[in-house]
Amino acid sequence: MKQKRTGVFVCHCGINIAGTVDVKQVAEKLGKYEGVAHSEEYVYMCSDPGQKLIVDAIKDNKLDSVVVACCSPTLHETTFRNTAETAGINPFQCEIANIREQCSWVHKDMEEATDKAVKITKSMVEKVERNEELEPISVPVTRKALVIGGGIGGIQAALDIASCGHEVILVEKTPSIGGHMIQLSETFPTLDCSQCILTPKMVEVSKHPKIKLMTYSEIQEISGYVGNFKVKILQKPRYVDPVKCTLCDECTKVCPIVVPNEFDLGLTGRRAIYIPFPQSIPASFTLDDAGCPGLLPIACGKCADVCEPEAIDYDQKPEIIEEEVGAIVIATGYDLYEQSYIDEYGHGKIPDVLDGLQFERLCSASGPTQGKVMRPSDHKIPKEVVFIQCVGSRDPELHCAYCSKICCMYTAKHAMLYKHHVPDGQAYIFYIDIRSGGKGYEEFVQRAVEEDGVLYLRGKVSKVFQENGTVKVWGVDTLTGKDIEIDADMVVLALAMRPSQGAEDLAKKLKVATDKDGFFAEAHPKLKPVESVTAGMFFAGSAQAPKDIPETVAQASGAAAKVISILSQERLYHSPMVAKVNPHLCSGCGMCVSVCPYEAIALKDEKAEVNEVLCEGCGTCSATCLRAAINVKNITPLQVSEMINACLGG
Amino acid sequence: MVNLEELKKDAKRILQDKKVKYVIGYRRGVDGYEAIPAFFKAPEECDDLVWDPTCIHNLVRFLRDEKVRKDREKEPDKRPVAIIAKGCDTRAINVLLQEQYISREDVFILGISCEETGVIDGKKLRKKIQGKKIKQIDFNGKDGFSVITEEGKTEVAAKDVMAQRCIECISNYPIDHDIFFGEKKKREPENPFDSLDSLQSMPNEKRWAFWKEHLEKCIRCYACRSVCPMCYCDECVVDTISFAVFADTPAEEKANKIKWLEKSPVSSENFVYHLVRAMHLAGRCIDCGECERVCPVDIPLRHLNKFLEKKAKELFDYQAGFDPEAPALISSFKEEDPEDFIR
Amino acid sequence: MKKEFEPKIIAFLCKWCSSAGSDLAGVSRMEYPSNVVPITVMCSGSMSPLYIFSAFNKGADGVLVSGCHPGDCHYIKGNYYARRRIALVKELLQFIGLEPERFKMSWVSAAEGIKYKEVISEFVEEIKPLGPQTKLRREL
Amino acid sequence: MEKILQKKSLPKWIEKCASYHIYAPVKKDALWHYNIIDKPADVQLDHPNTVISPKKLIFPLREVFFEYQTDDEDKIEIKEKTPKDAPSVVFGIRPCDARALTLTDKVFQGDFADPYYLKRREMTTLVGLTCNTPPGHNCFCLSVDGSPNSKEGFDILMTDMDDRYHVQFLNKKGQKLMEKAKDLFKTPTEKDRKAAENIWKEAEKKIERQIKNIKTIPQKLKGMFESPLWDQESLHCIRCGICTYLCPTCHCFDINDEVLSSSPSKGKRVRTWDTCQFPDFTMHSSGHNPRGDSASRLRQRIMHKFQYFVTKYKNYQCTGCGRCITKCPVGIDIIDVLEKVRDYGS
Repeated sequence: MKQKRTGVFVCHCGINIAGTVDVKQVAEKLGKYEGVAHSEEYVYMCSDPGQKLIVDAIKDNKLDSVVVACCSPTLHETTFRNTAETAGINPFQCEIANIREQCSWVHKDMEEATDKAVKITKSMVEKVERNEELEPISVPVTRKALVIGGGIGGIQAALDIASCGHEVILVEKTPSIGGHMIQLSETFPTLDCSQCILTPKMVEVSKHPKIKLMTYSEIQEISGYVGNFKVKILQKPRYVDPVKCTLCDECTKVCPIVVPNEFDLGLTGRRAIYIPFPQSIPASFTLDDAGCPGLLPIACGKCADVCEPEAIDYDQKPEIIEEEVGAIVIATGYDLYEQSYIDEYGHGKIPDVLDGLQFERLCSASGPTQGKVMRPSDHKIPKEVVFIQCVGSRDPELHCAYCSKICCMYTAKHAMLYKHHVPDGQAYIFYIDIRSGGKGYEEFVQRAVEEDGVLYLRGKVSKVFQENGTVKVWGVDTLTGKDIEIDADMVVLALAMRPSQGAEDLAKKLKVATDKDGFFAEAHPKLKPVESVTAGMFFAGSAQAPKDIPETVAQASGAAAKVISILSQERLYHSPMVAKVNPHLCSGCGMCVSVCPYEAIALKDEKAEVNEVLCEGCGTCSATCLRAAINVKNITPLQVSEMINACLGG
Repeated sequence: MVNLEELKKDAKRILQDKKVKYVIGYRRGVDGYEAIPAFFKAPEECDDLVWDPTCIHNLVRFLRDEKVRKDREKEPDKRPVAIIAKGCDTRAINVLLQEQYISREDVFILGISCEETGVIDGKKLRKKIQGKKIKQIDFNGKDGFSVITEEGKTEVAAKDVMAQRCIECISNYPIDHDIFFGEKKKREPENPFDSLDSLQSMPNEKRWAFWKEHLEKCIRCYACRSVCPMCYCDECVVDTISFAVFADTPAEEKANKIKWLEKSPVSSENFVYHLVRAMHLAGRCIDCGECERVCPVDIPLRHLNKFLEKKAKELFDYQAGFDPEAPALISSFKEEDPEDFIR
Repeated sequence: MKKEFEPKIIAFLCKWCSSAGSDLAGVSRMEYPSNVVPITVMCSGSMSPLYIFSAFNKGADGVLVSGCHPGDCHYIKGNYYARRRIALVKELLQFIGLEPERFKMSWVSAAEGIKYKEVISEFVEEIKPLGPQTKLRREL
Repeated sequence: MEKILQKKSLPKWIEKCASYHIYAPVKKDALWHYNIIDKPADVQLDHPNTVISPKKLIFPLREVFFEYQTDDEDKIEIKEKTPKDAPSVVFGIRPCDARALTLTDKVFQGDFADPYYLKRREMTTLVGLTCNTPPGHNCFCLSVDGSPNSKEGFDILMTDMDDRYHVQFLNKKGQKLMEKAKDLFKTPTEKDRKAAENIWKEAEKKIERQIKNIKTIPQKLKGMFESPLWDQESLHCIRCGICTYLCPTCHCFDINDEVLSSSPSKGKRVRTWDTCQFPDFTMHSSGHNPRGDSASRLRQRIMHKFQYFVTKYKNYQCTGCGRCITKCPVGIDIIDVLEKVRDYGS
């Protein structure tokens, strides 16, 4: 015997449903189904009159539950649950029977489609019959944000969030914020100086009262849920007290150790104790214990001897700092595809074959050559320079399947910058296609060709190798079909962008999904481009996909807005469709505890206990439980067994 | 060779010293040769203790009753229960520990090695001596016994009457114990899944016919369930009513007991019952073979569990009852678990 | 002439991938046989073997369980547990002599409308020649 | 009426009974079951007793009472399912099992006459076989007012005499069966009679087990409801249904509606066997179970057979077939229990 008075409302969706499903028949059949107290059909249930019709029917027929047979629940579940609520019944007493996406749109035969629609709708009547009334679970919000990554994306997001008065923790794994943008010389399409526009923002971050900057730090562990994440951050020892350090630079003079300088991508060297670049934030030296001959003063200790302010402390230890935050922005950026992977271009072993970032450093006023373009091998001014696009990109067989998006533009910029430095030189660009979508981008490329006489060659380079002091480039111009051989002085590779090192590892800690290429996966490609599938975590910049600066900044502000919308609330509401334990049946075996992906279950006096706030309601526990002692509310085994029967036309 | 007198002595001692509540062991049945489960509460009772290859029962099953009894008592006696356990039985104990159904302090294990002979399959023995009335069996001799019937003495080789599961045994001596009896000499099976080969090599329809013929016989006496040390659920899918019913249980919860299958002993329902049971025991069954032994209509139930045991080993390299700390088969996974069956 | 046998099939779809994938198939107006009636569960990890046995017992000619690809589970790892459990169920059903074609598992992501259509169409085609499933079906 | 039937003529006789469904013990693997027979030659009658008693033919494991269906207008249509008018004959029944049916008759004809049981009973002719081939090791029919040659409950009783059968036709129902093949049956000579009587005497000697002074037990039991004996004797009971399901006299049943959903439009009302050994047997909807433990269930089994039934019907509800002893997974032996009851306190 059915206990409830269920109302069934069948939507025509114009002809979207009615075209292949005999909606009248569905409404009729359901009207006769046990437990259904009222059944009718209407052309657009989601329209205002449609919703009003539902409200009235609920009141007139004293309905206590509702099934709307219409489009996918992903579209109008919320709509109709609100409708039900306005009519005074608990929103969780409203279920959607998807007879459009899963029925009318995929079948042609009216009879078959109608029969299936009836089964689907009946199964939802069976489900709703056994739905509990539920209230959303409310959770207090920790009004503090975590931003991971101190590049332009992270910086922008941090500033936007902080400017709304919310506290922000900005975590950067290197000794200074700035990211890749600080390495760039000039930016397309305006050619303004990258550092000149970034450093003010960096300073703003360091000065902002609401931003807690943690450089040389990494995320170690994250637990919790939207509104209430618990984060453990590893503060690596920098052995130099940023407050005491006066940047006098005496230490580097005495440091015996020289290692390649990351900031210049190995074009120059640095000491074990160093400052990444003059405008570093925080403005402090760092002692790289990887390079340092052991932190034993007996072994070396020269830097400490010469340090006037005694800022150096060899005894610093790694520190774990625990923080609680309400939302997280992931802005871990990108790294370049390994040159060494590209066999045909010399495995990155040819000194005068550079990658894009190295070339940026060469052109940069703060670079190793103070902006003079000289080739690394012999400091000769290169007269013939070949730029190669799509190196590693758009190559599903060997390398990355995707397009790295920004290479067309920065290569054009590189060629242009080169011409500005070496007006009498010749720049060649090998390309597959030119993708210059974006404000002022196409004009920029044209300018490179027309004003700076950059020579674009459509085709791929087959081989790059050294021969008597030059770098030989073999390629083919697919437009003329001619083989091309260039004795270049220098070759610049536009290497693919890939997720930054450690992103994969971080994704696991954050329990955020990544796509096939290792970039962070957005919740919806169109409608949720900055959200992750995990509530409360958002993306900014090329951590999610290759982006240029304006896009990154835009997404960062978008992510910030999302974060602010969370932090600006007193409490958050969480789906109450969570697991529920029947203590009488639970034998305390703890299997549910070990399968729960959210550590939402714990054993208390030999019985399982669910933390409703942590539980996402996946039901893995219920399938694992040997004694059926744990079920997810409103999708219980009883409901499923009744739905099975209804679906089989029982 | 297990020294029965030693066993009796130790059993008496632990009872004497009040170290244990009672001893679950074996004594001689009325028929005069088969052992049956027995509970020894007083030291003097231990003179009736027996150990020989007719001690086929998996006594771990009785820890279920002990637990229920204990939960009922207001001030339960916290002392452990001593239990005589063969290799397979100790694996059963490990599974119960793994599932935190009991804790190690609850049991005092008198571990006994099955050594060469394993235990004997009564059906095989009766067949061997053509159903003659057995008066007594002399078990001395590690690879043969002499059976005394009304028509005199017959010598039978141990391997001829050894239970199939002993022939396929991978743990012929206890892996955990408080006191150990006999010798730790491994008896490696030629093929631990021997009895499955013929079935698995059958064509699908033939295998179906095999199972249909057998499962149609099931009368749902639930002896398989009752004898199984792992079947400790308060409430079973096959029960028509809810057992976890208490003063505070709302009427609808009682009414909402799901009827996954009917009580009727008809083919379809019997299949569902035995399928559910097999899945329920996946990664838990330790092949004590009790379900098959007790089945009054000789359904080869062991094959079902044995098959899943084999698959667990093949697909997931999992074996039940060897490590009480390990995660259970179905509450764990490996990223490289096979998925070639998935579209 | 006698009408061709139309199998009754139940598809258990996880909410986040496979059900969304079937929605996409709908949005893209892909046509496939109507024999399959979907039941949306939260996660393939919530699939109790009982649901599968019960579906056959209540008269299903075929049962499909579909979830997110490994690594893409909305609940991080539910589908890994499902994969293990379902593997055993599949083996067991075959062992007792049910036609292996009648029970299937698939990974269908929210982006794989086409795959959903293919899986369903193939499944129906595979089951048709087998005729009605009577081995586990309860007589009523 | 006594007759002699040559063994080789048995199949001929059975052939003549074609208008009946023929049942007889058939060997499957190691066990014997009463099955329907299509080839008369399959009736061998050289069997020890079957694992499940022939009660299953009269009181089947599953009996559909009726089927029902509701239409859209909630009209309910009910189809009665009383057993068909098809006569059947069962060969080879052992005296203990036939006596058992006379006991279950008392129950099913009692306060309420059970149409399903009685119809089957009426349609079935029981052809017995005395136990002169060695009986089971656990047979004790003599102790419970039975005998290996008992005629009780039979329509026909046969005795194996090597190349011939001594056949007694005990009533009309039985004679009807003889009519089918009159000429196969010869009148026994005095020698035959002597031989038969001799066999019967010998058969009684072959019964190995017995319970002395069983008569005292019903009275004794009256005072033993609270006895600790039940605890002792049931400690190792695993609470399966074997003893009662294999018992030819146990007759408890459960009635369920077989439906596909909890709000069904159609279903069947079905009777299945049930047993006092199952936890749900006396479970109350409150959750209280007056027979919650093994002790009370063993007590119920013994009390019912040797106290309540005796009080009500003047018989033990046990015919000494020994199945419960032979098949008990843990060697609980009803004779042993009864002797302990008998000697309790003395």
